Amino acid sequence: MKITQREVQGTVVLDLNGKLTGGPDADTFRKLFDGLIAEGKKQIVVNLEKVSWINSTGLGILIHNYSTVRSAGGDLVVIGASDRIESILYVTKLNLLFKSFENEEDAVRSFTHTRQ
Amino acid sequence: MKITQREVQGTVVLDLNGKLTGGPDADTFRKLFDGLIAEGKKQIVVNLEKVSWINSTGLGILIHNYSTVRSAGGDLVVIGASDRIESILYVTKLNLLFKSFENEEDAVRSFTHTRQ
Amino acid sequence: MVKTNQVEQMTLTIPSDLKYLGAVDAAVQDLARELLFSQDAVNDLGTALIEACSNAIEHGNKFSPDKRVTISLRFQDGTLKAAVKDEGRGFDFEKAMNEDPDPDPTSERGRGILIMRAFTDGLSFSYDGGLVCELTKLRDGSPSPE
Amino acid sequence: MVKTNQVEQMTLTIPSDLKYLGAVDAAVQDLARELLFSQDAVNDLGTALIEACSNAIEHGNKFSPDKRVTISLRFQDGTLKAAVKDEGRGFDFEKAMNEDPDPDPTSERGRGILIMRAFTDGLSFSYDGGLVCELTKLRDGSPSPE
Ligand SMILES: Nc1ncnc2c1ncn2[C@@H]1O[C@H](COP(=O)(O)OP(=O)(O)O)[C@@H](O)[C@H]1O
Ligand SMILES: Nc1ncnc2c1ncn2[C@@H]1O[C@H](COP(=O)(O)OP(=O)(O)O)[C@@H](O)[C@H]1O
Repeated sequence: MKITQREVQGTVVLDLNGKLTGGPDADTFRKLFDGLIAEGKKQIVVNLEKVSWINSTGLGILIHNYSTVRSAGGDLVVIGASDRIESILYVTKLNLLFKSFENEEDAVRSFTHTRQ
Repeated sequence: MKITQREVQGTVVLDLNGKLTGGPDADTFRKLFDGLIAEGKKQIVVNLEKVSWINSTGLGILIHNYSTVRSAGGDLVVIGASDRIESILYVTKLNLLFKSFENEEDAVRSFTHTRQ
Repeated sequence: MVKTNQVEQMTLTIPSDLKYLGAVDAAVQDLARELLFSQDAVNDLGTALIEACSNAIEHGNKFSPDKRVTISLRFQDGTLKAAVKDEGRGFDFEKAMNEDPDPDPTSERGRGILIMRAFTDGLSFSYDGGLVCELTKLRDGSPSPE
Repeated sequence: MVKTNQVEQMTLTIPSDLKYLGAVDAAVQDLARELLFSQDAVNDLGTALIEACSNAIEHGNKFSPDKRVTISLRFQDGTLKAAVKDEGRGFDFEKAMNEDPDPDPTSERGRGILIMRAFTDGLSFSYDGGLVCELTKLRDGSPSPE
């Protein structure tokens, strides 16, 4: 899995590309989050548009990072989830945990609103 | 493979959907062509946009139908070939046999020009 | 055309490496589409199968490079059965099947069986020199979740 | 990351039915992408492999429902080797490999070997209880045709 980091109006957007499973990728992803928190960046959008699929270990990684961000007083939201991924989030009730937005603007705006 | 037949300015456009291999599909495809020729329809555009791949037996079917149409004084051209299919046509030199157009307009126009 | 009563079987064998899961997913998806399953059913089957293979690689074979996972796909009478077999010691699947999933929404594990169940029409385990996880998907089965 | 000298092998077994070719193509494409082959190389490999499997089903097994085709994919040192084995009687492949392709552009057959050669870095045949057609594709090989 490849991860690209961008910043949009003070919000960090992580573009994921590939498949979200356990293994070595998981560690990279975790360390990236720890780094962001250390820098005080805790409004995070995870872009799943180019993630073809995810397994339950991959969900675990997302949840781990979600918990890290929340403990630091921030939030993690997802965008670009395919129908396939949406239905996994629904079945596991993770749609109740992290918000899923259709597009980047809405996701970034959700943080701006929180700040006001 | 699914085949849908349309008519655009006196030219028959066949939209293929699926994989072009031998087997039962080949017969359907052949009979369709025989029917078209019998009706005097011999300007034919084969749309490969939704054909994910083709094997050499599939090429054989295209060539067979090409020959049928040519013997009847008509022509067969292809549109929408993916990079993958284009390179097969190139390697087998079939790009010298049937013309390949980028879009439907150009393909249909090629027939209109011939008529003038 | 699919003839009734004809058994169609395809088998895949992969190393205990998550990198092969995409190939398994791609193969089962193409096959199920070819067998005229709906796109939703195709996605569901891929999701459940990836889960079963992940468990086989992780819990069954413990990522051992010497152990392999075998996936058999059988289609008959409108039903696709996918059996995933590993070379591990198995587990108390009777117990696991009857347990409620962990109610803690931030728990990082324990959603595999839930997912396999939700996205198929049948899930069963057995042991035969390795754990066998069998998933059943009906072509004209219940609509997929959501 | 792919370690040098590590052999990675995936095996697929399919019935003598063209409907399974899409699954084989999808699987090898996903695997080759995972092994960091370029998209062009991935397409080329799929094209050549479909050709080898078509011949195995058609000429080797003659579409017999009792016979199967086995595809082994092995990756080592930047090279992917795909071996396609059928249960047929084989053919005079020495002769076929040395023959020029039919120069008649409207001939409806005889382009399989040409295609397999053009889209791989190596093609060889052998006989071992069935015909084995082996295709070699280098990750950093020659650019694909066109
Ligand atoms: N193939 C297997 N071999 C051995 N144990 C398994 C296997 N599949 C599942 N298990 C056991 O069942 C438990 C629950 O599995 P699951 O619901 O998929 O959650 P998770 O994989 O996240 O732990 C696993 O933690 C493991 O102990
Ligand atoms: N697996 C095989 N078993 C037996 N004969 C084969 C096999 N593959 C190829 N052949 C023989 O080689 C010939 C040339 O093959 P090919 O170039 O693929 O063209 P085509 O399949 O269109 O005839 C075939 O006609 C067949 O006689």
